[in-house]
Amino acid sequence: MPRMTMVEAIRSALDGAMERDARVVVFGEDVGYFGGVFRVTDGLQKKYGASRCFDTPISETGIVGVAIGMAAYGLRPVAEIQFADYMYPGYDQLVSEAARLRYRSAGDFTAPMVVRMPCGGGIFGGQTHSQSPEALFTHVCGLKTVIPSNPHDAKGLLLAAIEDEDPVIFLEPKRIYNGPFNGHHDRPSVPWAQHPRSETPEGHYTVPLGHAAVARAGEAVTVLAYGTMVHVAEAAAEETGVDAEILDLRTLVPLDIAAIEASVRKTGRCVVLHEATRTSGFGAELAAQVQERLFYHLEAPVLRVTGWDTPYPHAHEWDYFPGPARVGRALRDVMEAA
Amino acid sequence: MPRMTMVEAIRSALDGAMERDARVVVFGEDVGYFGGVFRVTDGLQKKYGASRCFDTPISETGIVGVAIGMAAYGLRPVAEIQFADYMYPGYDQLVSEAARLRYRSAGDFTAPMVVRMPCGGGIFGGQTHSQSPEALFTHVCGLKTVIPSNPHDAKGLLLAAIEDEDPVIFLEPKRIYNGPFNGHHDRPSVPWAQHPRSETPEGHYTVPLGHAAVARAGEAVTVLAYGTMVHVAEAAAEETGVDAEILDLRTLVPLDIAAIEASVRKTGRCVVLHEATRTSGFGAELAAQVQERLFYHLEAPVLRVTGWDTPYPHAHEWDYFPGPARVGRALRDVMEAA
Amino acid sequence: MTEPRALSLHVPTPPARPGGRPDFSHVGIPRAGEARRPPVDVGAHEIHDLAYSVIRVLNRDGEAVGPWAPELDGEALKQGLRAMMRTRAFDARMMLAQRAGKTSFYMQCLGEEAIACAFQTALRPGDMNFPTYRQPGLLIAQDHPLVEMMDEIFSNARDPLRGRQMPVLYSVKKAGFFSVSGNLGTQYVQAVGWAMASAISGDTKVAAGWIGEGSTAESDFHAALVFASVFRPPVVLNVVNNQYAISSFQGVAGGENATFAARAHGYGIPSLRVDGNDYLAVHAAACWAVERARRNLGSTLIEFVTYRAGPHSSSDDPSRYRPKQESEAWPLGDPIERLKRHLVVLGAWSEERHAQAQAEIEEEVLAAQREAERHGTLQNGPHAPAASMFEDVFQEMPWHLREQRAQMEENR
Amino acid sequence: MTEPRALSLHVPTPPARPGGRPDFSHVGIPRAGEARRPPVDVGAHEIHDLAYSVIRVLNRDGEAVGPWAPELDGEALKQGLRAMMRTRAFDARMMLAQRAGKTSFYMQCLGEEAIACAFQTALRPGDMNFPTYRQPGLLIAQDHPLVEMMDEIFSNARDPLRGRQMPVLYSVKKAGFFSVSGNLGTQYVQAVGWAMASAISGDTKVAAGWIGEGSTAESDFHAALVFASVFRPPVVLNVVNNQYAISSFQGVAGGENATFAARAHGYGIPSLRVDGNDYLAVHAAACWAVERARRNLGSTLIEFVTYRAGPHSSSDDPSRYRPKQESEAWPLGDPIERLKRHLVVLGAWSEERHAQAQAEIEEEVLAAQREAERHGTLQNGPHAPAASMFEDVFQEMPWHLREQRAQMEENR
Ligand SMILES: Cc1ncc(C[n+]2csc(CCOP(=O)(O)OP(=O)(O)O)c2C)c(N)n1
Ligand SMILES: Cc1ncc(C[n+]2csc(CCOP(=O)(O)OP(=O)(O)O)c2C)c(N)n1
Ligand SMILES: [Mg+2]
Ligand SMILES: [Mg+2]
Repeated sequence: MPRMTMVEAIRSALDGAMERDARVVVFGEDVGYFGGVFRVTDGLQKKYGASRCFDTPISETGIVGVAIGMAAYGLRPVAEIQFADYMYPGYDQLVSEAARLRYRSAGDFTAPMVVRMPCGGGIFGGQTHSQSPEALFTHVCGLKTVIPSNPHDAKGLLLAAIEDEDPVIFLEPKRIYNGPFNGHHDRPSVPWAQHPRSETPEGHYTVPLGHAAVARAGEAVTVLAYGTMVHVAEAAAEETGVDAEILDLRTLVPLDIAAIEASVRKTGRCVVLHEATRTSGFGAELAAQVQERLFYHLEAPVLRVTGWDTPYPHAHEWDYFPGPARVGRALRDVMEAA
Repeated sequence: MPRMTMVEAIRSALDGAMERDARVVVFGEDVGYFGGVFRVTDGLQKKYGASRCFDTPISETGIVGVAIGMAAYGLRPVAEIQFADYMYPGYDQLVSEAARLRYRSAGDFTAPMVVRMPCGGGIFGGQTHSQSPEALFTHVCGLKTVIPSNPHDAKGLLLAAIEDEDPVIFLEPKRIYNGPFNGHHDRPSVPWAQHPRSETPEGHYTVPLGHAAVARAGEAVTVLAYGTMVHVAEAAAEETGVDAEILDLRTLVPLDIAAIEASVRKTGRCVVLHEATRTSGFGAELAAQVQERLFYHLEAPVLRVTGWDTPYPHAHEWDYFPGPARVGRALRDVMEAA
Repeated sequence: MTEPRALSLHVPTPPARPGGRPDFSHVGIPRAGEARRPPVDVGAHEIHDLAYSVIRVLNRDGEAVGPWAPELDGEALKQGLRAMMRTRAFDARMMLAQRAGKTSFYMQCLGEEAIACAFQTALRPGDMNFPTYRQPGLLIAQDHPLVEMMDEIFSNARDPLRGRQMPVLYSVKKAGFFSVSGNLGTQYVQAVGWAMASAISGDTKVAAGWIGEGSTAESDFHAALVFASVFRPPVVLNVVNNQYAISSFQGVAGGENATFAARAHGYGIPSLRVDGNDYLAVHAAACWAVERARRNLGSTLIEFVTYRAGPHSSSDDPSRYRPKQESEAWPLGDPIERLKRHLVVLGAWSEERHAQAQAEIEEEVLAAQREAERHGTLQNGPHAPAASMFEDVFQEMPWHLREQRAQMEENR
Repeated sequence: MTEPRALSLHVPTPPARPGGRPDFSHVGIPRAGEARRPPVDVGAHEIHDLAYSVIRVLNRDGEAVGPWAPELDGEALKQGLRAMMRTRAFDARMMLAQRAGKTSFYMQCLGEEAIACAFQTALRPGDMNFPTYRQPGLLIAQDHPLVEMMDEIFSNARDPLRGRQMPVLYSVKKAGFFSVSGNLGTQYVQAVGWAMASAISGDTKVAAGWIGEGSTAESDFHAALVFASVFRPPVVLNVVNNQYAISSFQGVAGGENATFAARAHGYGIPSLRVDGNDYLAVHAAACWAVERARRNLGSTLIEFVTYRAGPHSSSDDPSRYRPKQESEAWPLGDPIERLKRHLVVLGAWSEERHAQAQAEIEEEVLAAQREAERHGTLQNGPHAPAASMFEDVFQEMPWHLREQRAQMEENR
C-alpha cells in the first residue's frame, strides 16, 4: 500500500472525490493554479478545470457563504480557509447559516459541505497561524467537527466528510502535514513514511465519522487526544512508562462516547489533551462528560493538559506547546493521585 | 434607595458614566434617537448629543471595529449589539483584535471597551433572538465576560466594565430586563420592584469584576449559575426543599474560583446551570474545574442542566428552557447520588 | 499649513422627526418614461447614470410610458393586482392575529407589495429566490397556499417548519423560496453561491438575492458583490430601499452620499434604480436583469425605491421616530392604487370590480385563517411534537441528542 | 423567451503564467502630468474620472510635470530617496537574515517603497497609521531606529513586543504606527474608528488606513467604507494595489471589472488613483487627502498602483505562478530609480553620490544588524523571559494565568 504524507493523503481524498462525483468543487484563497499555500490542492485545477477548483477573493465570509449556496443548490463544496486563525470572518456564515439550515427549514434545504482548515502551532507562526479553534465549532449544534492525526485517517475521514449530508469542519494539524511530531522540536524530524498509519490506499474508502481509534492500548490511564497531541501522548507514555490507553478521538462532534466510557471504566483514570487554550476548550467538555458518566469509576480527577490561556507567542512557542514533558507530568500525577 | 428595572439600571450606569467621563461614547443599531429596541439608551442622545450617542449602520463588524479604533485613540466606547445572536459578524474583530491588542503590542495599544448584548431566551424570539453565546467569549483569552442577574449588579458591573482597562463582553439576559423570571412562564410576571436587588443607588458605584455573589446560602449542594438561571435556581431550591447554596457567578472570566472552591468544599456536591447549548458550554469548564480541584471533596458527579444541543425553537421554547423542573430534578439527583 | 481647526463628527439626521413636516425632497424623482433602456449586454460603465435616476413606467395619469413599458396583457396585469391585494389582505389579517395573541410576532410588507409580486413573474420554475422577511409576495404571486403560510406563522401542528422558526421566516424550496434567515444579509452571498453552482453545473437556472437598504452595510453584501463581480454568476441582486431600517432612516446606511444602486459601480456590476411602487417598472427591470443572468452576462444589482408604510414589525411603533403623516407624503404613491388606476385607464378594471375583488380576497384570507387556526395557534397549540425539536439538527440524530430528547421527555 | 443555453462560470485568469510573456496592457497608463487636480473640497461625484486615470508626476525624462507636482525642495527629495534606499537595504538584509535562520519569516516591500515613505511625509506628529505588513517605510521615513525594528524581527531580548509577534508586525505608538495585525483587513475599520474618535473629541488628528488590493475583498473593507461614508471622519483610506495577493493576480479581487479606486464611488467617497512608484505623485495625493481630512471634509480613498517585485514572503516562490521576467516588464518602473533620476535632472544628485549613499546605507543597516544580533536572535536567543508570555493578556494578571505561569515554570 502506498505511503503518503498528510498533505498527499488529503489531496488524494480530494482527487478521488472529484473524480467520482462531479458535484465536488474545491476552492479557497490560492488553492487554484497555485495549489494552496500548503500544496494540498496541487494539480486539481489542471485535472478538473478551473470551474471545479479555483482561487477565491480574500473573503472568508464569501468563501463560506458561497459554499452554503452551492451546497443548497446540490453541489458538494469543499472550501479551504487558509489558516484556521482566519475562519472568524466566516464564523457567522458557519454558525448562523450552515449549521442551522437543515433545522430551520425542517430539511427543506441542507448544506452538505466541508470546510477544511490547517490548525495548530509548532511552525513559528505566532498567534495568527497557530490557533486551534475546535471548541468554537463543538459548541455549535449542527456542525460536525473532525480532526485527523495521520494520513490514513485524514483521507478516510475527509471522504466521509465530503459524503456526509451535514456541514463538517475538517481541521488539519499543520505541524504533522509532512511528518508525525511528538513535541520534541529539538530532535530530527521524522518522515511519515516511517509511520504505520501513513499506509494509505490509493482508492476510495472512508473512516466513518463519530468513531475514535485506540492509538495505544493500555491499562493504567485513558488519554483523550486528537490531532498532533496523539503523537505527543504516545511519546509521553513511552517516556514515562505509564501504561496509557490513548484514544485518538478523530471526530469531536459527534463524540465516540462509548469508546471513552469503555476505556475509562477499565483504567479509572483520565487525562485530556489539546493544544487550544484551556478555558472553555474542548477538554472541558471531555472532562465534564467523563466525570458525569464515570464518577464512580474514577480514582483521580480528570486532568487537562492544554495550551495556556494566552495567544500563541512567536518566540516562546515551545514553552506554550503542551509537549511530552507536560503530558508526562500529568500522567504521573494522575497515577500517583489518591 | 430607588428601585430600578434592569433596563433602568443599565441606562443609569450609562448615563452616569457619560456624565462623569467625556470619553464614554455609546452607539449601535437604533440606539441613538430611538433609544434602542429595548429602550436601554433612551434619552442619552438628547442629553449628551449625537456625537456621543448615535445610530450606526447595520454592521456588527463595523460596530466592533470602530469601537476598537476609538478605544485605541483613548475613548471609552460602549457598543451595543442588538441581540447577542448578531454578534457573529463582529466576532473576528472581538477575537482577533480587541482581545489581542494589548498582548500583541505589549501594552503599546489597548482596547478598553464594552460590548453590550441582550442574550437568552424566553421571549419567543426563536433561534435568532435567544442565544447565549458566553462560551464563545470565555474561550478567548483577552476578553472578560460579565453577566448580571439583577438591577443592582447590572449597574455596578457595567460601571466596573466601562472603567476596566480591557475589553469586556457584557451580556444582558433580556428575559429579566423588566422583571425577575424563575422559569414559571405560566405564572403572572413579577416586577423588579418586588425584588430586593432592584434597589439601585442613583449615584456612582461599582461591583468589581471577578467576584461571585451568594444568591442563597445553603449547605447541601452548590449551584453555579448566572443571569436568568440564578432565579430559576432559587425557585428550584425552594420547590424541592434542597438546601442549595446558589452562587451567582456574575463574571465568567476571570472566574471567582475561590468562592466556588469554598462552597463546594462545604457542600461536597455541585450542579451547574446555563441556558446555552450544552456541548462545550461554559458549564463544561465549570464542571471540569470543580472536579479537577475538588475531586476528593465531591460526593457526587457535577451535573449540568443546560439548554439542549439544538437551536432555540420558537414554539417549543418552554421545553427548551432549563426551567425549575429540570433544575429541581438535578438537585434531587445529586442529593440522592451515592 | 496653518493650525488646523477642531474636527467634528457628522451624524446623519433625517429631514423630519415626530411632529415635524414630512420631507422627501431628497428623493429626486424623474418623470415616468424618462429613463433610457439599454440592451442587456451593455457594459456596467455605460449605465452609471441609471443608478442616479429612477426607472418609472406608470405616470400620474395611470398610463404606461417610455422604453421600459413591458408587454403585459390585461390578464397578467390583473393577476399582478390580485397578488398585491392578496398580499396586503394577508398582512392585515396576520397583524390582527398577532395582536389577538395567536402568534408571537409579525412583519408585514405594507406599501412594498409590487416589488416581490412583480419580480416573481420574471422568474421560471427552478430559479431560486433568497428572500428577506419582507417578500411574502414571492410566494403569494405564485398562489402558494395561504393556509400553509399561516400554519408557519401560528407554529401549529401543520407548520412545515415544525414550530422552529419565528413567523414569516418561510422556507419553500419547491416554490424557489429559500429558507429566510433571522440574521440580516447572510443569504445575499448564498444567492451568489447558488448561482455559481448553477453556472458550474452548466445549468440554466438563475438566483435572486434580496436585502434591505439598511442591511447593505453588512459584510455579506460586500462579499456577495465581490464574488458576483469576479465569477459573473447568473444572479440578480435586489436592494429594497424602503427608507427605513427599524428606526434608522436610509442616511444611516450611507444614503446621504450615494444611491444604493451606485454601490455596484465599484465592482463593475451593472445596476438599475427602479420605482418600487410601480408594478410595471419592477417587472420590466426584473426581466432585463433575469435575461442578462440567463444569457450568462452575469449579475445585476437593482435598487427598488419604496417606502415602508407600516411599522418595522408588530413590536415597533414608528410614531416614536418619524412623522405620523410621512407615509402619505411619500411621492411614489401606493403600488396597488397605481396599478388599479392603470387597469381602469386601460378599460380592463373598474371601482366596482375592485371592490368585489377586495371582498372576495378578504373572504379567502379569512377562510384560510379559520382553517389554519383549526390546525392550531402558537398560544393554544397543537404544535409539532416537542420531541421533534431534536430532529434535523443533523440528518441522523447522534447519541447525545437522543439522550437529551429522553431527558426532555422525562421532565415534561 | 427561447430555451436558454447552458451557463458557465467565469474564472479570472492572469494574462501570463510561468513561461508566458509578461503582459501589462490592461494597466492603462496615462502620461505624467495629465490628470487634473481638483480642489480638496470637491464633491465625490465630480472626480469619478480620477478613479480610472493614474495621477503621475514624474515623466520618463525624470521631470516633475503637471498640476500634482508638489513643492518639495531638494533636501526633502533627497530625504525621500534616502528613506526608500534604507527601506530597500533593510529588506534585503532581513531576507538574508531569515535565510540564515536568524528568524522564522520575513516580508519585504520591494518595489513599493515610495508609497509608505512618501505618504508619511504628509502626516503630522499625533496622526495614526493603521498599516499592513508592507509599510515599514512609514517608520523608516521617520528615522525610527532600525535596531528596534530588527529586535522585533529577531524576537530577541530587546524586542519591544517581547517575542510575541511574528517578524514585521511592529507596533510603535509614538511614531503613529498602529500594531500590525496578522489578520488581513481588520485594521482598516479601526482606522475609521480612530478618526471618528478624533472628530468626537474635537481633536485635529488624522488617521490613515492601509490595505492590499487582495484584502479589499474582506468584510472590514466594506465596514470601513460604510462608516467613513456615514460619519465622514478624518481618515485616508489607502489601497496598495501591487497586482498580487500571494499567488492570486488582482483579477481575483475584482480588478478585471473596475479599479480599486472606483470602489469608493458607491459610498460617495472621493477617490484618487495614483502611480505608486512615483514618490512625487504619492506625496501630492497624500497631502491632498490629508488636507481634506484635516479640514473636516471627510475621508478619501487612494489606490496606489504598484507591483510586488519580490515574493509574497520568505515562504513564497513566485516563479510558480508568474513569469520570471514580469517584474522588469512592469510599466511604472522602479520608485528609487525614478526619484534618483529626477534628482539627477534637477542637478541635486549624481551617480557617484548615489553609489556613496548606497554604501553608507548598507553599512548602517549592517551595523544595526550586528547590534540587534547582540541582543539576540530567534534561533539562539536570548528572548524575553518565557514567563512574560502570561503578561499583557489583561492589564492585571488573573489567578488562572498566574497558576498557568507557575505550571509552565515547573515544567521548563
Ligand atoms: C445580523 C443582524 N443584525 C441586526 C439584526 C436586527 N434587525 C432586524 S431587522 C433590522 C433592520 C433591517 O433594515 P433593512 O435592511 O432596511 O430591512 P427592512 O426591515 O427595512 O426591510 C435590524 C437591525 C438582525 N436581524 N441581524
Ligand atoms: C483574514 C486573513 N485571511 C487570509 C490571510 C492569509 N494571507 C496573508 S497575506 C495574503 C495576501 C494578501 O494580499 P494583499 O491584500 O494584496 O496584500 P499584499 O500581500 O499584496 O501586500 C493572504 C491571503 C490572512 N493573513 N488573514
Ligand atoms: Mg429598509
Ligand atoms: Mg496585493
